[in-house]
Amino acid sequence: MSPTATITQLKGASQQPEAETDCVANRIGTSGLALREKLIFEHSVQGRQGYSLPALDVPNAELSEALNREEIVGFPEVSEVDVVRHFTRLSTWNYGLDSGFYPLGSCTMKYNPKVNETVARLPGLAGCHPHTPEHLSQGALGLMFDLQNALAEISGFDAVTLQPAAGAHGELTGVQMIRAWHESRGNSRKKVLIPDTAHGTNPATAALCGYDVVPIASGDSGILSAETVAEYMNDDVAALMVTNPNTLGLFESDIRKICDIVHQGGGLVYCDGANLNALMGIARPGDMGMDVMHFNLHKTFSTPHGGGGPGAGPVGVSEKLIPFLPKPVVVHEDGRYRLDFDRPQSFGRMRSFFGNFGIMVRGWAYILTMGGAGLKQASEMAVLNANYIRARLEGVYHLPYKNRSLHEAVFSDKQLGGGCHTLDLAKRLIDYGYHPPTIYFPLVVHGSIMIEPTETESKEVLDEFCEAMLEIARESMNQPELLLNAPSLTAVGRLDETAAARNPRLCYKPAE
Amino acid sequence: MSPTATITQLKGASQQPEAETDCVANRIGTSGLALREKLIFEHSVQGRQGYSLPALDVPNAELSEALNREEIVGFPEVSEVDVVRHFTRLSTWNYGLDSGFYPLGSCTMKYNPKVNETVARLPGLAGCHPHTPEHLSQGALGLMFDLQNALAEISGFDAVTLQPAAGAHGELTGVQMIRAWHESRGNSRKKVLIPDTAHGTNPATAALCGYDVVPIASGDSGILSAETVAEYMNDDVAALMVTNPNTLGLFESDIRKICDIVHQGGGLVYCDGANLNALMGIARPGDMGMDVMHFNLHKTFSTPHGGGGPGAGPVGVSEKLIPFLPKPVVVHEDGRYRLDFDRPQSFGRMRSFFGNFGIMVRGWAYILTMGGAGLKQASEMAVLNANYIRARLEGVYHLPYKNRSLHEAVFSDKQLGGGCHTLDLAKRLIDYGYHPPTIYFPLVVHGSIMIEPTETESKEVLDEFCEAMLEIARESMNQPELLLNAPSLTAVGRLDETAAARNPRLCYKPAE
Amino acid sequence: MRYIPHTDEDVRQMLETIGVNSTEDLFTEIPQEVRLGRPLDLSAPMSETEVIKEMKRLAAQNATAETHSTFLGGGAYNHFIPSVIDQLISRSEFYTAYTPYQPEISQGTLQAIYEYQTLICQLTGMEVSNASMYDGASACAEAVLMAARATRRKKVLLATSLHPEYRETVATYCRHLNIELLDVPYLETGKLDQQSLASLLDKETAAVVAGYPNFFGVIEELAPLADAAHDVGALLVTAVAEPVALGKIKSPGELGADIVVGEGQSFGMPVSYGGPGVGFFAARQKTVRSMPGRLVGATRDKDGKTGYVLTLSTREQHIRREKATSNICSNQGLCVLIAAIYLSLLGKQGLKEVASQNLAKAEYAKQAISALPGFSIPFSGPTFNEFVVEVPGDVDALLLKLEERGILAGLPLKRYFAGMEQRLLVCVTEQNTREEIETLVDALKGGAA
Amino acid sequence: MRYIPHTDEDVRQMLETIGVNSTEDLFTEIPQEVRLGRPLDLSAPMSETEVIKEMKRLAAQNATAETHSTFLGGGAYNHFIPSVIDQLISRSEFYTAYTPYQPEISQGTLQAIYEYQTLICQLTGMEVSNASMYDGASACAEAVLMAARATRRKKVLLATSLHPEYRETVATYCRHLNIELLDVPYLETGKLDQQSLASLLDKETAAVVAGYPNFFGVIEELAPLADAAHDVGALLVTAVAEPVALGKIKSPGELGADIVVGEGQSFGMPVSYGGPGVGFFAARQKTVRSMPGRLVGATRDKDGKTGYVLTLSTREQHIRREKATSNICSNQGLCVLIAAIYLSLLGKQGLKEVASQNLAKAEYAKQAISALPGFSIPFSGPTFNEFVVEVPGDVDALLLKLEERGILAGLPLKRYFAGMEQRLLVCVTEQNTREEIETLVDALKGGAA
Ligand SMILES: Cc1ncc(COP(=O)(O)O)c(C=O)c1O
Ligand SMILES: Cc1ncc(COP(=O)(O)O)c(C=O)c1O
Repeated sequence: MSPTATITQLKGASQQPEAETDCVANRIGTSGLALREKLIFEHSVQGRQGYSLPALDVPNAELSEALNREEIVGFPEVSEVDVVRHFTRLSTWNYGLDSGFYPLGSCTMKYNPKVNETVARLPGLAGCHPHTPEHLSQGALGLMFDLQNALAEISGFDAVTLQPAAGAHGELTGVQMIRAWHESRGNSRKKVLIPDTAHGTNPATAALCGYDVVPIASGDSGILSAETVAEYMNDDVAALMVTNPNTLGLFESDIRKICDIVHQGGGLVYCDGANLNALMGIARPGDMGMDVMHFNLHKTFSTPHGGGGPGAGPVGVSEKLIPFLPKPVVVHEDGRYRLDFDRPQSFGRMRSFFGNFGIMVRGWAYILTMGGAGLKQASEMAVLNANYIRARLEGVYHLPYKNRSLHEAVFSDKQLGGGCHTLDLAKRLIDYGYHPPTIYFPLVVHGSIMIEPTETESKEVLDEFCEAMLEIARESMNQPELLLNAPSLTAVGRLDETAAARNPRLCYKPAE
Repeated sequence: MSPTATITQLKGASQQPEAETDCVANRIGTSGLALREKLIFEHSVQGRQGYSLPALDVPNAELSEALNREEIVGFPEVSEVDVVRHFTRLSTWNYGLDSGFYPLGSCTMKYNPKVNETVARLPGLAGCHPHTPEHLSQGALGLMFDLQNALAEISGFDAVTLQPAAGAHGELTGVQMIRAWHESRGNSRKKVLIPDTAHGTNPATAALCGYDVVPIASGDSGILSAETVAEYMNDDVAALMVTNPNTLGLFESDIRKICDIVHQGGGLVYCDGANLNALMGIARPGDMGMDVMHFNLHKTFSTPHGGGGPGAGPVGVSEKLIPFLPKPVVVHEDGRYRLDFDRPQSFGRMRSFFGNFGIMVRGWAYILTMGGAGLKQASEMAVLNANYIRARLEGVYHLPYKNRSLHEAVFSDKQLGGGCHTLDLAKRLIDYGYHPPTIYFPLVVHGSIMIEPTETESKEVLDEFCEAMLEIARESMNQPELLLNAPSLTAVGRLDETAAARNPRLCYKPAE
Repeated sequence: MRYIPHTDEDVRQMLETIGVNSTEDLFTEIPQEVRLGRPLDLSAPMSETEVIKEMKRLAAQNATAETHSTFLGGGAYNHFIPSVIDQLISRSEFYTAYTPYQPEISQGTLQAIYEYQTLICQLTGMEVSNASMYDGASACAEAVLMAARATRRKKVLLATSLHPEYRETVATYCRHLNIELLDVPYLETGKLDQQSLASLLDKETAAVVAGYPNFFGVIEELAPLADAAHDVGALLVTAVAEPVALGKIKSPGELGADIVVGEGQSFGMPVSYGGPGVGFFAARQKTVRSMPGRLVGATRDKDGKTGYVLTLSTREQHIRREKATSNICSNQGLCVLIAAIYLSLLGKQGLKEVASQNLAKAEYAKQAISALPGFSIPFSGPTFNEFVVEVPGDVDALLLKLEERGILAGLPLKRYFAGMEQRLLVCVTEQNTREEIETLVDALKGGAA
Repeated sequence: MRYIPHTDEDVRQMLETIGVNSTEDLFTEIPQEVRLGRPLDLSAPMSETEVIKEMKRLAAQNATAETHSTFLGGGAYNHFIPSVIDQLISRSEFYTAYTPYQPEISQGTLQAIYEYQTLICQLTGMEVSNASMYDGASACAEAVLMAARATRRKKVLLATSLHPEYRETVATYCRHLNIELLDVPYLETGKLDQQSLASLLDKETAAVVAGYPNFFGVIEELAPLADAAHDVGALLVTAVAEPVALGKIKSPGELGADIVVGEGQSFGMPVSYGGPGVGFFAARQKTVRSMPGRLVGATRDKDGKTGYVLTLSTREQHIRREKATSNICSNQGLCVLIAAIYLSLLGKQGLKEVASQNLAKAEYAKQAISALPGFSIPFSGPTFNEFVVEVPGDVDALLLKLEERGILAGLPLKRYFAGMEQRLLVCVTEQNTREEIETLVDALKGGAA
């Protein structure tokens, strides 16, 4: 018998490779055919073409030799079919929301409606140039105006700018306005208070506005107490940045009192609105006393994440901050929409043009589809889903904070067995066919496992996911190597991130 | 040590499962994560919705109870996200042309250009109703008229109908015309000659027109000899159906003489144009003396196969058959396009309306893109590619016919080792990341392996494929079980087709 | 050329491997006398920009539901198409794949067809559905051939009220197969005349074929037709050109039909100047082996996992050649997928609701038009989303007047029926708003005045 | 609600598992006094049909390159977009994925970013590129901050000819960071005044920032700027608002730039009323650790297979918080993919050819317009696909006249520059045919008469 025959027999026998014993009930992940694909540069063959252009219909023109470029060294030369197969294959190594459950906490991975994609591609919307005269872009301006108003209504703020390109960009816009407000009052406070549960963008943003960051411990309950804030508040504090519900999925229930304290101390309150999906139609940050907040259209308002963007991070403000909004602002006068550039107190602008308009179109389509009632139902069902997961996993997974969760539930890896950690659990979930939750954030939970299901997932999906989580917890006790060696089904195994950082290879070179 | 630990160790050691030892150079297939998916019916939950409709804006109306349906028993109730994930996951179990090399012989799996998909979706083309008055559908009619003429020019025929929906439908159209022609001459011949290399649709079509099929053996060279045809020709023979180049990829070089013989005998010659991709700009079936031919826009003219259709099977005819074309025909008069229904000798119609217009749009976009020169280049490179594969595999794979190949090369499994057959080779190619060639057709080659690369594949792709073929031939000698057990990387293994036919389960029933 | 990857160097190397000097040498088997000694007389290659421009130029010459209020039906229907569909069918694993001959890497297509077959069975009330025919008309023709095969009889009764293009197609398919076609007239209700039917039916009759709804939009009473046919051992074939109706009217299966065919374009496909749509074809279990077309069945792999394959292919041309049940090979694959997605999205509730809306809107229009002076509704039978209108004065002149108001008011029936010079077939779907309907009614009134 | 799957029964069961009586009970932590005691004042939910109709209504109110001949540039450019792009970016594995935090199931996104980074390096002549910034303007602002970090200096010289919105954005970002911004004027050539620059440069200077081409379309001479900056230890930052130019003009890297930023919208993205595009950001290897934004690097798995990961994240906010190099988190992911596909399709030859066409067409228009009586070209420096025109008479009246002929003739500069009341920025790309250009010229002539 040849050695291969032996292997084959072994395979046929009870000692099947793990990839083939997927008899776990409801396990979605299994092993299948994947196709390898090299780098696009490795497909390049001199003289191949993937484009076509009409023949030049005017005389050719040349630049002086000093300006003229001879060649773009290294650029690929490939056919159209090469490009299509290349990126098609690459896509198959990804996992998207349309592939399955994607419970990334803090990211609100809700379903991205297809009609939004359709309307964003309408030539009249995608093809309108930002320098088109206002009277010939009333559709675009009108959409922006209506979206501004709808977001203001949802959040309880008095005005909204759509300029920022993402959440962090919105934060910077908001804190710029806070600073401009203080300065307009001759006030040069130096500090921003930020709870330890905050996302990293909060302190980074404060620093970009020249503020010193003062971290505040959130304490045992996971939420800020009014007393703590009062302790930290003084007349060098420009603002408190708070996420509500916070990154533990908990509502900051002292928020009214906290806002009062900050306001009485002469500061303003910034709301990180990343978690607005818990609150629509239920409670409004503007009504809680917050002064400024960013939205993430790519979270709460269903626009796709696109593998990291583009998003849109509109910012809502209370009355007193309106003069400081970035330029321009869309206004409606005499039945016409217009861009208002004449805003002397504006703090400036955060980017070119008016924001990620294509994303606004999608967000507006979502709001039209849902209506007020639908948005409220979305928040209710998002919270129901998170609490359902919490109820099903509590006990088996350690739950560090006991307050009622809103849109997400945060566990720790404390009760995993076999020396397994959150990372191992995350990778093992991949083998089960799931995108892992957010891990190791928020920092206040050691080995944090942050699960945000969103409202677009059904009970069946949640049940299957919970079974998988429970099964993996059992595996960690009995067969920890299944977690430690995970993922085992993906075309590449666990990647060495340390090596990547030690010797960064950031750009392909043929010699490589 | 637990039993699982042993397995894990085994896996880590030299006896890795086959799926993980993919060190073969240039092997594209590998093992990756696949996601399971149940039937859509199994997702159904009473009350779920995947649709939206505007509210009814007129009074409701009801049918009498005798007509009124209560319920569509068994129909699913699912959300939009269920549907999107369901079909997205299903798609990932498929292999398309955009996934990789797809050398299905006789199918001309050339790249399906993306611009064709774009233009076919233009609202003015996709949204035009077939009963739109002619003066309001000049664009559609003009496109059809121009496409008719272009196909006539490419094939050397005098007129073209676009009505048939696919190749076989075109065959039926063509043979109907042949029969109508004979009948118009008071002639009721009963037989159609068909070489044994022909596709099954040829005899099936002849039978559908009430003809008896007389098979002709193609002989040692793989092509028809004029002598053989002369032997069979008599005045009961209505037509000869011939594929040129034939399904062995060989040009019927006696064709002129053969046509003469048939014509002299009072018959007509039908050309199965499935293999036109070998001839564009080089030689025209009309010029060879053939009387009628179908095109496959979904082969030669790059329209997608769609997992089995829709295609389009226009038919070209020589002068004498024009009166018998199916109704209506698009004509151009006084600067206007018009549908001509007034064709007293027409044999009838093959379907509703005018054909698969959406496919015609794609075919026309392709012809515009390629131009005459491009089409010729396509044929030349298609033939070059086939001959290159032939040259690289000849010797290792048995080549039953030695004539110069045109667009495809046909091998047999005679030289495979280890008791492996064509089916095993085909399945093993899947593990290597390729769609298999056409197998067991044409019937004249025992264990036929029919490879048609088309012109859109690069030398690199062909080289990698040939390496894989050669490697598999070696495997058949040394490790035949790799072929016999293939495919090993797909989510389902080799499926039991016999069981499927013995006990047909064609419709899901919940009890199932 | 962006679709052809060959560089000069590639060609040189490949020719060398082959052992010839030029591509010309590859064509030596083609005798010079049949060569085309000149370039093809076609336009020069166009860039992508130019192709798109040209296609937009053509597109702009066509009227559509975006440029006009349209009330055209008669075999092709304007229904809402959810955005989901185009996104899913644009997945290249679906649309760039061939027929699923290699099941292990075609499970996506195969499972989708299996689901489609099931949906069609549920919708029509039948037991088996094939994987599609070209369109409703050719499916109808194949149904007649199947009925003749299954009964070994050669006489078929076709309702005159069946879609005229279906009738023509049936005639074409039957012409050389010794099948005798006889017409069954319709009554003033627009329904098939059961008495005439009774007098035509006999032991030679293979099938009775009726539209459901028929070409006039009238909903036939199928049960008595089925009974009459079955009494003489004939089959009832029903052809459904507008299958959205099946969300609201009883399934043909429930009423006794033996073969149900139809056009599936309404299920998520654009009207596309008449194609591609999809012919559906469903029948009883006992006749499965005489069905035409492909069938997908469930089976298992060696480890017992469920999978799907093309099956019962001994009925088909590639195995049985001249003895096959049909010559069909490629069918309407991607349109099958569209129908499966559409029906999954709409589901049990949705198809019912969309059908109800069609019924209600058509009824609203019908009543309003029937109340117009000079206009009448010639057929009294119940209709679904289409109905025939008798208009005063010259039909063509009237239609032109309505076109000027941006309305395509309907299909003039004179092309199909002698004696229907004054008749229009008007179709109203869920896509027509009340406002559009009212504008139509108003315009008809004004146009006829 | 088709996006929310919960049935009443689901809700009931889930509440039971949770152990509460109603969804209301889940919100107990939200004090009543901050509750919204009323429904949101938004419109009622719309069906898909209605949403599409409403969006088409809005779309119809906007002018586009389909409704008008357009010569608008100034930071957003009409270029041809190959159909391939939309098909590929519509693959849901790409567009519905999040940032690739879990590399093993994000290799598609990661490899595509790695390829994008490489393409940007090749195009700009730099050594490292990040995975994108929001847009050209914010990338420019981040470049200034990085230059200040890298040099530990606080003075930055901004060309007055830099895109005014980039200048404003830079000013906004720098305002509270003690960075002093000084303007460098331009000459009659439209190029930066090297003498003024020399007088402003000193050992406190962190960077010189220039457009390339600049806002007037003029191609700056970068080499002397780089030399001057380097002489005092400052960095040269170049901002490329129209990167198609880099197919034809020397790369900033070759000419000595230290940081190259720009707007990538030209690479396959529609103008989309100004966004989303993509800010690209490239620099020298030695400064990689002070770069803002995400970076993708190659690494290996435990079996030695190559894979890609997000790397050097200790620069970023999620690790370093207030000490991060930037606060950016989400960037312009999908637009990165678009740029990678566009540049792969065009490739070495294509980008050069499209750039040459832009140059030739703009040159053709420029010469024709400069020959018109009353019109002149105020800047004498070489331009790429944009140029400034001095028009006679009232600019607004002229533009309105051209609009009537279906032409958007250019961007009036008076909004940005005092003293430019008579000036237009005219942009001509490969999308403008000779015929369109000639109509423009003719209309300008007629409009000014
Ligand atoms: C709580 C929180 N704040 C801010 C952000 C930053 O948002 P963006 O990525 O849109 O910049 C995130 C994103 O994950 C977040 O979760
Ligand atoms: C030689 C030949 N003839 C006819 C056909 C039938 O064409 P279609 O599938 O378009 O009906 C085929 C299809 O494979 C073929 O290869």
